[in-house]
Parts: sequence; structure tokens; C-alpha cells
Amino acid sequence: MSKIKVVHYINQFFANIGGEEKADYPAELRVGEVVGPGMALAQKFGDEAEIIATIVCGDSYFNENLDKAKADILAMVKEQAPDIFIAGPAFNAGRYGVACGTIADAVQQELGIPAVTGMYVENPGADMFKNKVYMVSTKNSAAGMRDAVGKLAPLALKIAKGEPIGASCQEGYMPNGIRVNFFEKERGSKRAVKMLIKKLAGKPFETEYPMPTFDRVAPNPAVKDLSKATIALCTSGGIVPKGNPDHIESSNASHYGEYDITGVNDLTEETYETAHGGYDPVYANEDSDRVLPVDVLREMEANGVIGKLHNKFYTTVGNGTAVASAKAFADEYAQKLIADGVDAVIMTST
Amino acid sequence: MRLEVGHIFIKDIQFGAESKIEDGVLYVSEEAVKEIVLEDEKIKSVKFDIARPGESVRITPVKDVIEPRVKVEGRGGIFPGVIAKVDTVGSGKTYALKGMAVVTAGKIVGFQEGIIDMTGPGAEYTPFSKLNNLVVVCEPVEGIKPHDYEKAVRLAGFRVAVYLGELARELTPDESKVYETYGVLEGKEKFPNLPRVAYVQMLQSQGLLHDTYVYGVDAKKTLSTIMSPTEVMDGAIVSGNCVSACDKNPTYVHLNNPVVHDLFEEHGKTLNFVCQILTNENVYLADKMRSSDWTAKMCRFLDLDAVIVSQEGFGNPDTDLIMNTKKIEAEGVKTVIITDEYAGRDGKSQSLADADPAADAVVTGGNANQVIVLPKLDKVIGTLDYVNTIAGGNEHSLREDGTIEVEIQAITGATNETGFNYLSAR
Amino acid sequence: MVKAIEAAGLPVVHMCTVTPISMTVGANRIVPTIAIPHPLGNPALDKDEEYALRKELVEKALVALTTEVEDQTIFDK
Amino acid sequence: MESEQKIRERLTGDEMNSGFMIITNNPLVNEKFGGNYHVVFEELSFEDTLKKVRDRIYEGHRLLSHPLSGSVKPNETPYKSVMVSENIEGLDTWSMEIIENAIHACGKFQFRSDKYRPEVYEDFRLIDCTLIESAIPSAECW
Repeated sequence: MSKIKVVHYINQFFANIGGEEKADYPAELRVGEVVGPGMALAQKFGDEAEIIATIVCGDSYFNENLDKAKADILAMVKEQAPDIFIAGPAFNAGRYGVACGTIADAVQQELGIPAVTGMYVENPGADMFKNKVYMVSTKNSAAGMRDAVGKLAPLALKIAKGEPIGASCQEGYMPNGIRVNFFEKERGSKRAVKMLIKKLAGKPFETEYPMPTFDRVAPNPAVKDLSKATIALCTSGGIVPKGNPDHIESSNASHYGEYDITGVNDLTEETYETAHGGYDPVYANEDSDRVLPVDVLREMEANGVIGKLHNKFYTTVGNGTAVASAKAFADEYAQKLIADGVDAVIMTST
Repeated sequence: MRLEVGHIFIKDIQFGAESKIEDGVLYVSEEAVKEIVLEDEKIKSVKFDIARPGESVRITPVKDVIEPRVKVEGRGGIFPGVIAKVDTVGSGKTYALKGMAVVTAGKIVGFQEGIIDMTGPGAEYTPFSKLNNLVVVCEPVEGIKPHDYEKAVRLAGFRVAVYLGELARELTPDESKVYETYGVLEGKEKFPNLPRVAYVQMLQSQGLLHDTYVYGVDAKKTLSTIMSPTEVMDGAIVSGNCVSACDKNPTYVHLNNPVVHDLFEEHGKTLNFVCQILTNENVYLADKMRSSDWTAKMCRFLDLDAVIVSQEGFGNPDTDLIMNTKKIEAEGVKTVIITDEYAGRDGKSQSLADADPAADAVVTGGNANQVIVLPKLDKVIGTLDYVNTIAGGNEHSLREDGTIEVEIQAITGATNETGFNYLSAR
Repeated sequence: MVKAIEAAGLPVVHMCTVTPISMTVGANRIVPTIAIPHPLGNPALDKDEEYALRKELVEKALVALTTEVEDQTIFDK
Repeated sequence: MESEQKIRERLTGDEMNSGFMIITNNPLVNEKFGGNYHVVFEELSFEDTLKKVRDRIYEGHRLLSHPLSGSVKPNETPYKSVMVSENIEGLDTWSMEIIENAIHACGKFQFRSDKYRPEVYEDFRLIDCTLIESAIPSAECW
């Protein structure tokens, strides 16, 4: 059987070109060369596989010229047509980790060549790509090279040969959301007792099934005295001054609106409308209070039910706007609300 | 409570003219056991067979697996409230026939499940492939209702097991183990510095083919309660559950409850094993609220430091498991829970039907949806007719070459949620 | 978005027609509203009635903001 | 648990005993309990029956029995019966969570409800019927 062909990707640092000052080093293909950590990999491979080429790329270069770097590297890999692509290991180097994840994922997706990488669990590249490519869990510095290569090489061989991949704890990759069965050395009850003893002693223990993460934020304490509170209105219903002065897009909005309502007691057909493209706008355009109840809150403000209606409202368009950007908008204007002394928020959605 | 369990190793089972145990061989008189089974008029006929480890034999559809035992000293008898009269068991001396089991098989409902392969890849997944099995295949009388048939087969298995256990009454055990628990104060004095630990066992209790009996009482009609963990060793809990082969607890598992055994291993060393708490898995949500309230309340009353919670079954019990865990943790009592997973054939789906961050220490019996191909074996005890429709099978289950493609949920004990098996997942 | 505001330290009430979505996005105080195109109104009503309806909903929202909650709560009554 | 707690706070004992209805696609349940209880029968798939229950929950009915009752898996048995409160009691987050998780779980199992011999369906109907039957004494004893 012929040897498995490997293409290895590393950054400028591990290629001995230089540190941060050389991070803008463009992608470079070195056919027939085994560089840096590639030596250790090659040793582990023995006769089973050989590194036929190494690709070196500066971390800043990769991340700052993402499209070009990706395209160039993909072309290099394609030309070499390896059986497997290995990136890293990146340990705790953030931009290197992201580069390894990005390019490994791209090689798999676009070239259909299996890929594997490795990095420290807290490397930002880990969360981004561990569910997309097999990613070996490494120590947080290059001092863990031997351990990393010890896991990376056999996993790469298995993947290249198309052998079944065992559970994450057996193969050393980060849990990737795919549950894989295997036989433990001790029966379940014994493992439970051992885990219990550790938990009782306050020692670290590892659950065999981490509960799905609950990305929840605990509720803040209630408003104590409404009559002294400043309440702000926010909406994802896209209410904007008539004519949409900031040109907020009807879907997939790239920014949010901030509008002063000092002296505005009622949102009328003549003064306000919706920029939202995801629902029938007729009702909101007729009377925007139907989405953003300024009229009611003004009355409550006048009657002393609430201390004050904040003089600015924030608006976004929920329709098709990426969760991440919606969150970024809210992160930003929440800080403004706090700076302005707002005590609580009413958010309306359509 | 103090119970001594004597182990009598059975290295083989053979049919013989007279039932007896000699030099570690169990000889079974077919005539005698036949008579015992046919005591029940709902059973029309019965066949016996022997399946030994390594033989090319498949047993299916399995209903229950039972270890023969006999009570030689102390109150009560094996299977109190079911076979023996109601009396508190769990003290004195009991002998168990180790290395063997009585396996009841037969079709109770059309979608029945349960495979025990004695060799090949399937054998790795079922703990019962390591035993010498006396298989009892019952045929019911015509027109019988499934619940009557289930009961008849359930009880027939127990009667046969008790009969075989009796054969050991006058023997000398090959080895003995002593299990002892103490009263609340007594235990505190004896082990003043050891953490107080209990075992919370959730019992399947949802209806026909989903029932468990405690001293003969249907568990769905019980409030959460306390037992000495030695009571199960005398058959205080028996299975009436024949659905979900991979994660149901056969009576064998109740008798040899692995959590009970492994906690006893640490008893007096790293922990004080205080008691076993039983609770159920009813269908009605308010029952769940009540049962989990009681479980948590007892954990507090008993001043426990930690518990292990085990589950039985899929779906509905996930909710009980999480409710118990949250409430027990909220009482300041630490938990480790044992469950299994239904993560889909590709392993990508969410494993449980419920979840909570309080459940931070989980032992898993593996993904029950994993697909496995079982080879054709020389002999089938029971019938393959139903393999097509057993849980985890599909229309292609029984393939032309005689191999069977099934999810491991069809294999008896594969993902057991008391931690009886070695399978796990990550 | 609701979550981001809550995370910043401000109590927030989410007035939303599709409450399951509100649950999913992690709102803690939820007030169900009338309909997607007019959450706080109903064009079928007179102006006065519609205003009263809106006021009622906003009052619920204020109740939500002044009520301590431990996890996701729908203020429906 | 907070959501469970809310049910207790919101509802008095009387309200918890507001009666129940059984939503089912199992003709045997309809036949057996339709006379004495409020049974809503419709020929639907397993999953659609759960979705029908979900719709009731979003209208404010409270879930009374677990939608994944029984160890027979979704898509294996075609039948499902679920108990919800007769009256609209207000949106209940716990009910919502359980029913959504149950509907989600249907996707994990290969569909083979249509692959059995006719007599097997009789067994499926019977098992589903005994599962819901086990909830009735509890529902009535409040």
C-alpha cells in the first residue's frame, strides 16, 4: 500500500520565520519540505504516511486577507491532492487557531479532503470550529507539542484511512456534538460511585454527558419604585421617523436607529412609520403606537405612574438580522441607556 | 439490617432426570419445571432450552432475566408479596446461584423486543451473554389478553427461579459476602466522619408492560419510600417491564443492583451508605411533582450529603430524573445521575428529553440509537418473527443472509441506566 | 437583544406576540401581545378602546418590571 | 423547578382540579373513555397529535400527562394520547417546555409506524390506552 499523503499547514512562527513582526508573511507552498512540528508528525507517522508539502502563512496575513489567503491556500492544497490535511497544532495562539480552523474547514468543505487540526480548548478557534473539523485538544503552549502530536498523528491516519473514529475521550479530539459509543473499563455504577466521591470531596470530576448549554441571563432585580424610574422604549419592529432618515434596511439591517422623542406625545401616521419588511406594515404605519406605545407611556409619565419616559428610543429590524449583529446592537445601546440613567426597558417585538 | 449472601457458582446447566446441583452443575428436570410453569392455566404450553456463553445462540424476544435465590435464614422469602408471603426481607442469609439466570421469552405484544446473543458482537452489548441461561418459552392459551399473559409469564419465571434456588438450600456457598446498613443514629455514631450517601432508584411505572412491583405493590401507586438496600437482594423489587430492552431493568438487575453493590464496596470506607430511596416515573405530571417533592424531602430528612440517582426508560422518565436532580440539589444534597441517551443514529440529536444545569454529574449508558449488524446465529430460542418489529429494528432488520440490522436499543441491557453495563458515550 | 440588555444590568420586559420565540431568545419577563403586525393595538377597535387595550398591556409590562422573577416568566393575567 | 413552582402558586387546589380532556389519535381510547370523559379524537400522526397538544398549550391549557409516556418510541408506535386541562388556565412555561422537547424528540427515531402486521397495531393501541389510563386515577383524585 502506498503511503498516505499529508499536507501540513503552519504559521510563520513554527516555520522559524519570525514572531509577530513577521506575521504578515504571505501564504507559501513548500513542496517536499517537512517543517517544524511536521518533523514530529513525520516521526509519528513512520512508514504509514508522509508529509508531501508544507504550507506556511503568517497569522496576520491570513486573517487580514482572509478571502485571498483562503483561495491561495486552497489552490495549493488542491494541487498537491493529499489524502489528509493537517493544520497546526495552534496551542493557545488565537489568530493561528482561527486560521487553522478556517482553512481546515474550507479544505473539507470545498475540496472534499478530510482535515484535522489541534489547539488549546480556550483558543477562540476551538469554539468556532470544533464541531466542523476534528480538533485535537492540546496544552496551552508549544511545550505540549509531544502530547499534541501524539494525538494528532494517529487520529489523522485513522481519518485518512476512513476507519471509524472512536469517542472523543478515546481519540483525544474535542467533543464535537456527535455522541459516540464505546466500552468503558468499569461499569456505569462504579463510575457513578467514583464521580460521587470526587464531587463530595470537592475535587474536579468530568461528567460523561454535559447538559446542553443554557445561554441564559439571570433576571435583574425588579424596579422598586416606578414613580421614580426612567423607562426606555426599544423595539425590533423597525419604528422610525417618517421617511426613514437613517435608511435602516427592511431586513438584515446593518445598523440600529436612535431617535429623540423629546416632546413627542403620540406617534402619528404623519410622523412615524416602520422600516420592517417582515410583516404587513399597514397597521404600524397608520399608528406606530401599535408597536411602540409612546402615547400610553406619556400619559403614565404625566400622571406620575412612571418617573420618566426616556427621551430616546432604539429601533432595530428583527427581520433576517443575524443574531450576532442584533446582539451587538443591543450591547451598544444598552451601554448608552445605562449612561443616560435609564432604570428599565420595555422591548416590543412584532 | 444485615444480610449475608452466599454465592454458589453454576458453571453449567444440563437437563437431567432429577433437579439438583452437583459440582457446580445445575441439573434441571424438564418435567418438574414444566409442571411449575403450567400451574397457571393461562399458559398452554412451555418449552425449555439452555444457552451457554459462546454458543451460537440468539434468545428473543426476552421478557425477563431472573437469578435463582433462596432464603436460608431470616425473615420472609424470595420475592415477598409476589411468590413468598409479605414479610420484610433483607436480613439473615440468602444463597444465590451465580453465573446463571432464568430467561423468560415469548411474544406478549407484537412489537416486543429483547435480544440476548450468546456470541458475536451482540454478546458484547448484553451483560446476560456471560451467563448460563435456562430459557423458558411460554405459549399462552387462545384469546388471552396481553396483560394476563404478561402476568402469567412474569410469575412463571419467578416460580421457576425460586424452585431452582431451593436446590441450593442445603449447599455450602463457594463464597459469602456480608452487607450491613445501620439506623440513622447508629450509622452516624459508627461513621461520624463519613459522608452520608443514599441511592435514589426511579422505577418504571407507566402502565401495562411498563410496571415495577415493590413487595408486590404496583409502583405507580406508591409514594416515594425508603428501604434497606439489602431488601432488593431478596427480590423486594421485581420487573413487570418488557418495553425498551436496552434500558429496562430485568429482575436480575434489581436482585444484583449494581449501584447498591458498588456503594456497599465503599460503605464504611469513603462513605456511609444510609439507605435506598424508591420513587416512580408516572405519566401524570402532578404525580411527578409529588414524587420528586417526597424524594427531595427524604434526602433532607435523612441529612444526606449525596445521592446517586438511576433511571429506567426513555422520554417521560427524563422529566422525573431532572425534577429529582434539581430538587435534591436544591436541598444541598449532591447528585450523580445515571441515564442513557437517544442521540439519533448519527449521534447528533439532543440526548435527553429534558435537561438542567443542576445535573452536572452524569454517567451515561451510551446512545441507544447506535446501529449494529448482528450475524446469523445457528440457533434461535424464541422466535425471529418479531425481530422485524422490535424496538430499533425496521423492515430490513432481518436481512436475506440472516444477519440483523438493529439499533442497540433492541439488545437486552445494552444501555442499562443503573450502570449495570460497561457501554458509555462521549 | 433582550438578553443583551438584561446582561448589561437593566431589567427588561419583552412584549411579544409569539411567546415561544420570546422564550427561545431568553427573555425573562414576557408579556404576550395582540398580533404580529400590531402587537400593542387592534385596528378593529375604536381609537379609545384600542388605547385602553394598549394601556392595559403596558400596565402588565410595568407589573412585570416591578415583579421579582427567578427565571422566564410569562405575565399573562 | 421555578416553572413548576409557578403552577402551584397560581393555581389553587380547586383550579388544579378543573377537569381534563384527552387528546388522542387512538380509536381505542376514544371508544373506551369517550363515553365518560372528554376525549378529542382525530386521525393524525403521532407528531401531529403532539402538535395539536402544543396548540392547546399555547391557548392556555395546561399539560397534565407526559407526552412521551411509555417506552415505545415515537415513530415506532403510531398512537399517542395526552391529557390537558379542560379549562384555559393561562400560558404555562413548564407545559411548553415539555411539549416542545417531546416534539423535538420525534425527529430522533426512524419512522416505521407503517411497517407492522395488522395485529400489531392492536397491541400499540392497547399499550397507549393503558398508559393514559394510568393517569386517570391521578387526574380524578385531586
